[in-house]
Amino acid sequence: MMSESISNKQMYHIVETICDTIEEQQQYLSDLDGELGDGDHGVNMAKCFREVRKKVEPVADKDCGTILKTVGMYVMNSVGGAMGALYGTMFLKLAAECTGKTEVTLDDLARMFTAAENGIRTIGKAQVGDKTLLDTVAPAVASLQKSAAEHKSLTEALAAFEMAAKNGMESTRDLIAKMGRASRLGERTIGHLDAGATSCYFILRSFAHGVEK
Amino acid sequence: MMSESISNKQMYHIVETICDTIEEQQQYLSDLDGELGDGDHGVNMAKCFREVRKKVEPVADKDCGTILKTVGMYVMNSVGGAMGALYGTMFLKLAAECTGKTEVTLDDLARMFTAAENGIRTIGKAQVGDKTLLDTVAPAVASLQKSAAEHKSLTEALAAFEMAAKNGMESTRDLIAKMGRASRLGERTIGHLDAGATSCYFILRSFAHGVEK
Amino acid sequence: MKKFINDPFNLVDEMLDGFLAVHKKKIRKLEDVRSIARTDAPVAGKVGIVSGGGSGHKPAFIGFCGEGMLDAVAVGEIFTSPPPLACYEAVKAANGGKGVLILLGNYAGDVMNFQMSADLSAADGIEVEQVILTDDVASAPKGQENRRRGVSGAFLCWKVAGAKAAAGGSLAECKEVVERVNANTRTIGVALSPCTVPAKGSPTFVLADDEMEYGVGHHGEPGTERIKMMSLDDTVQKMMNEILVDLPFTKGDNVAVVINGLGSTPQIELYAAFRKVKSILDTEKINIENAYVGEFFTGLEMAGFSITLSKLDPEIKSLLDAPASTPCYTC
Amino acid sequence: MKKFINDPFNLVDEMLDGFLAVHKKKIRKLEDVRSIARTDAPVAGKVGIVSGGGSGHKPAFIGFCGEGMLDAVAVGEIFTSPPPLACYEAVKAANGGKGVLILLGNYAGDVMNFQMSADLSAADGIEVEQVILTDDVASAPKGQENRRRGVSGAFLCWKVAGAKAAAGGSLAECKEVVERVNANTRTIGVALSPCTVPAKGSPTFVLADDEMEYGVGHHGEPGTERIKMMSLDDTVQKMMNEILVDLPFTKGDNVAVVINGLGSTPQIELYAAFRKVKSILDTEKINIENAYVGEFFTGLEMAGFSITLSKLDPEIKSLLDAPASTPCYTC
Ligand SMILES: Nc1ncnc2c1ncn2[C@@H]1O[C@H](COP(=O)(O)OP(=O)(O)O)[C@@H](O)[C@H]1O
Ligand SMILES: Nc1ncnc2c1ncn2[C@@H]1O[C@H](COP(=O)(O)OP(=O)(O)O)[C@@H](O)[C@H]1O
Ligand SMILES: [Mg+2]
Ligand SMILES: [Mg+2]
Ligand SMILES: [Mg+2]
Ligand SMILES: [Mg+2]
Repeated sequence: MMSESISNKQMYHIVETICDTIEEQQQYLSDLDGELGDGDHGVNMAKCFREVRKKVEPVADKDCGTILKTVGMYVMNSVGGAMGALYGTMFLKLAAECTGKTEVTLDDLARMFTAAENGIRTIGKAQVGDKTLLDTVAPAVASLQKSAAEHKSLTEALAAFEMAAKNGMESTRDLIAKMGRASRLGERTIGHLDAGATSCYFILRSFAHGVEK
Repeated sequence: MMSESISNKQMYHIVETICDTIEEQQQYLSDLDGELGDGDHGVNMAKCFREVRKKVEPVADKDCGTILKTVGMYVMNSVGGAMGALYGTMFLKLAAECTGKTEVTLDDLARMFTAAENGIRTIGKAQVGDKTLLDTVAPAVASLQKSAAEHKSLTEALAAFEMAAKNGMESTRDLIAKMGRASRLGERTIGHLDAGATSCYFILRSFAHGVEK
Repeated sequence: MKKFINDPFNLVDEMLDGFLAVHKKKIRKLEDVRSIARTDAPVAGKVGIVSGGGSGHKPAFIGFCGEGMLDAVAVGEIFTSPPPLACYEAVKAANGGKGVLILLGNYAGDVMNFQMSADLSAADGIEVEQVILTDDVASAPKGQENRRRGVSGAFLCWKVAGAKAAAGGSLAECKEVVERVNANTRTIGVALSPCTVPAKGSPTFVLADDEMEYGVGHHGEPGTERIKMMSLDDTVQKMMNEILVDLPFTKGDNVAVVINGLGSTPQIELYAAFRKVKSILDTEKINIENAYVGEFFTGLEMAGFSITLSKLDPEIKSLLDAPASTPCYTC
Repeated sequence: MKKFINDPFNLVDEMLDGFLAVHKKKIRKLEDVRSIARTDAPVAGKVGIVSGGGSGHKPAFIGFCGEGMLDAVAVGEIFTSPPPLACYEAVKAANGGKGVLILLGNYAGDVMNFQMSADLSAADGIEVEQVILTDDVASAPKGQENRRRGVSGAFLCWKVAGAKAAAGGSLAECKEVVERVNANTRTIGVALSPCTVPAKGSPTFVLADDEMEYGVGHHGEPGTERIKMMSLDDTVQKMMNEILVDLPFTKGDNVAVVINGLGSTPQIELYAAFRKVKSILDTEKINIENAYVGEFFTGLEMAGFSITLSKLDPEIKSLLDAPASTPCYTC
């Protein structure tokens, strides 16, 4: 049975799971981006998280804040592109809300992801429904907030979080892109998943899967 | 039966025959040049003689010298490349030896082509055996000189001229190119006809064929 | 993919090493980040002009860093905007105490990363302004100009901004004149073949032998139409029809023209295109004051070109003609 | 063949129309022939420097006509040398009374046509000298240097000749210094894909996806070897090995380096190539004094590049650094 908090060891596993998942899904992400964008999303993400793996190893034993800040600093300062800014912001905001903590509770997690969502909204200026990674983030964070308010178990909360993220990702299929490269294609974007929403689902899912390890 | 001289009218037919033949053989000449050179010989020649046809029409009734000089001036001054210099020289030298003449005898023709050959040698600096158009010109001119010395009929002389040119052209198949682009290929040039020697054969043959018209 | 490369992920760094070695008299690298600045930056008492963006557009952006144009440039991965830190350090390097103007193309990544760098710089007490360039008529309809991509018209904006700053213009004045250029500049591009991002390895799009991508972007973004091959003159005519009505440009206007090769189109074709542009403008009684033909803003080895028209006023004209000395443009 | 053209036979004229319109402050067309000259030619009391050749190599040759480089240029059809009359008029236009130096590549057509123009000019009483440029190591073995093709090393020769003439050098002095540059310059090229002469419509050669043409000429002439694709660094190493031993270049030498794009190779790859050239020369303790990276002498849209190394002495170095102002090169 899962404990009611995420240890720093588990947080490190979460990051490893993100890296593994992105590596596995590289081609799929590029193919999705190829349909609506410039087809580099998988390559960009894989290159980024290959480096993240190296950067985070030396701080594997540190607190959750340090682990996530290490990810965020690298993504923010070295990757570039919309992804560098958005995911960099996401990880830095997550980190800032758990500075010094070796255990993160569901309440902590809800606060962390609320901050992350706000950061993404501020920098990306997207709305829910614009067919971006925000369509994955927003319902997942709402689910986390609800679980926390209802004092659900961490296991239940993470399962709901993963499911909400997945539904959010799936919702992008029927949307018209309003942001980024894909927005130039207008109606032609209907029927395709958004690449960023999909990579974001893989990242959020890794929080659920990484804890299980 | 052919008369013992070439009239200016026949000289005009000769030029027309050259233009027709080059047009017909364009692809063949480019293919030959493609094997050893840059593959543009047919295009270059066809473009040149399409223009020659237009330039020479207004002087169709003039003397042989004027007709050939019109060809030579255009080829020399407008075409460029090795061909412009070599064929320009050839026609200008032919012209210079029949200035003002409305009839050209075998003796005249031998003198004209001797001058043309010398001009080509001076400007091109090639030797017989270097796998150039000189390998067509030199034996053809030698045959003409011999026919003139032996007081052969114009018909016989032109038939021998054509045959010598043809053999000259064929001789290039077994030679190693020493001049122009093809010379960089060394031994690899054996087994291929030289493009310039071939176009030159078509030009010289047109003197025989054009007279028959 | 046939390219002269080693590890594709090292290409930008290797390029930059070579670039810095060749142009060391004019530019230097900033420490710790992938950004460059003119050797004498910051120039005290002058507004700093900063730009940057993804790599693969050479000579843009770094080729135009130097006297009379850009003070500092942030360098991204191929077709990927540079991270905030690189942009922030570029702003700091350009800051001569009179403020810094950032010029950027209208791409999500550039907008986000430069915004973050502007926030960081402002927190440092540096006065920062941004102008987002939007000259590509193919990327959004008229009336939605602020959604358009920034493409080769950027060359004119960099030149004018750099000259205005060199002439002692204030930050507000520099910003105003660039906004004026951007508002009066229109570009459209066309491609015959795609480019391949080395790290990706496959072309950005695929065209049949008789097709052109009309309205293509500098990264190989899909255009507005996929049309049959046409003669150069017909192609230019179609492009000009679209540009001329968009601003619109009208009789008596004075303009600058940029014919920009997108990568592998021979100069011979670019100059032939200019000839047709000129004949159209002559007919319309629009007067070409400045003309630029060559590569200014490429998309790797894409075959294609763009036409930029920019309506001039006397100030802009004189700023275009002011001296500049950069690795890839000197006048 | 996908190209932005109208009738291929008009392409050179259309290009020239555009070129003259863009660069009218620096160059003008000569009457009746397809040749150009700097606007103020002939410059009285200065040796005239003339070059020319086939089109399709832009910016060569016309891009380098102007102050401090070429006084006049004869323009041929694509990859075809200009006729004698065009060369002759170029010589006349360049003749400021102190003689004219013709620089030409070692191609049969150029040699014949310029020789005829030299004969015509001499008959007019103009003092004319010629230097035939032969820097391509791939085109004939060592010991037969005078059979080699002239390729991108020409850029250095034009620059030095123009500067020497501008500095008041006599015809003999200009000739001598160019001969010195030519004797000390070595180039080799490599291609990944061919070019297509518009009037012909098919590529000059065909390569498999994993092949390079090593030692290729500027017109797509076959190289010395068809080799498998290699990394950029290995390619440069192979090229440098061949160039370095040919002169030879040795420890302590001062050199100029030209990395010349053959048409569609992105600048990013050219600068990355320079990086490797520099690291090899650093190891050999050969000192790079001057470096030029870009397109100087292309072969239409061929993908490829050439490396030129030229051993410098103080005079040549200072002539390279002397000012020049031409449509495509200013320093
Ligand atoms: N303003 C934005 N807010 C949130 N996400 C965005 C925004 N703009 C773009 N995105 C996301 O970026 C993804 C594309 O990322 P990527 O392919 O790595 O970058 P690029 O478009 O520069 O090639 C899109 O699928 C979308 O989810
Ligand atoms: N020095 C020379 N003397 C005589 N003929 C020559 C010489 N150099 C080249 N040629 C001829 O030129 C021909 C090639 O002509 P062409 O293809 O039109 O020109 P280019 O080689 O410039 O493409 C060769 O086949 C050869 O016969
Ligand atoms: Mg993308
Ligand atoms: Mg040929
Ligand atoms: Mg991208
Ligand atoms: Mg040729």
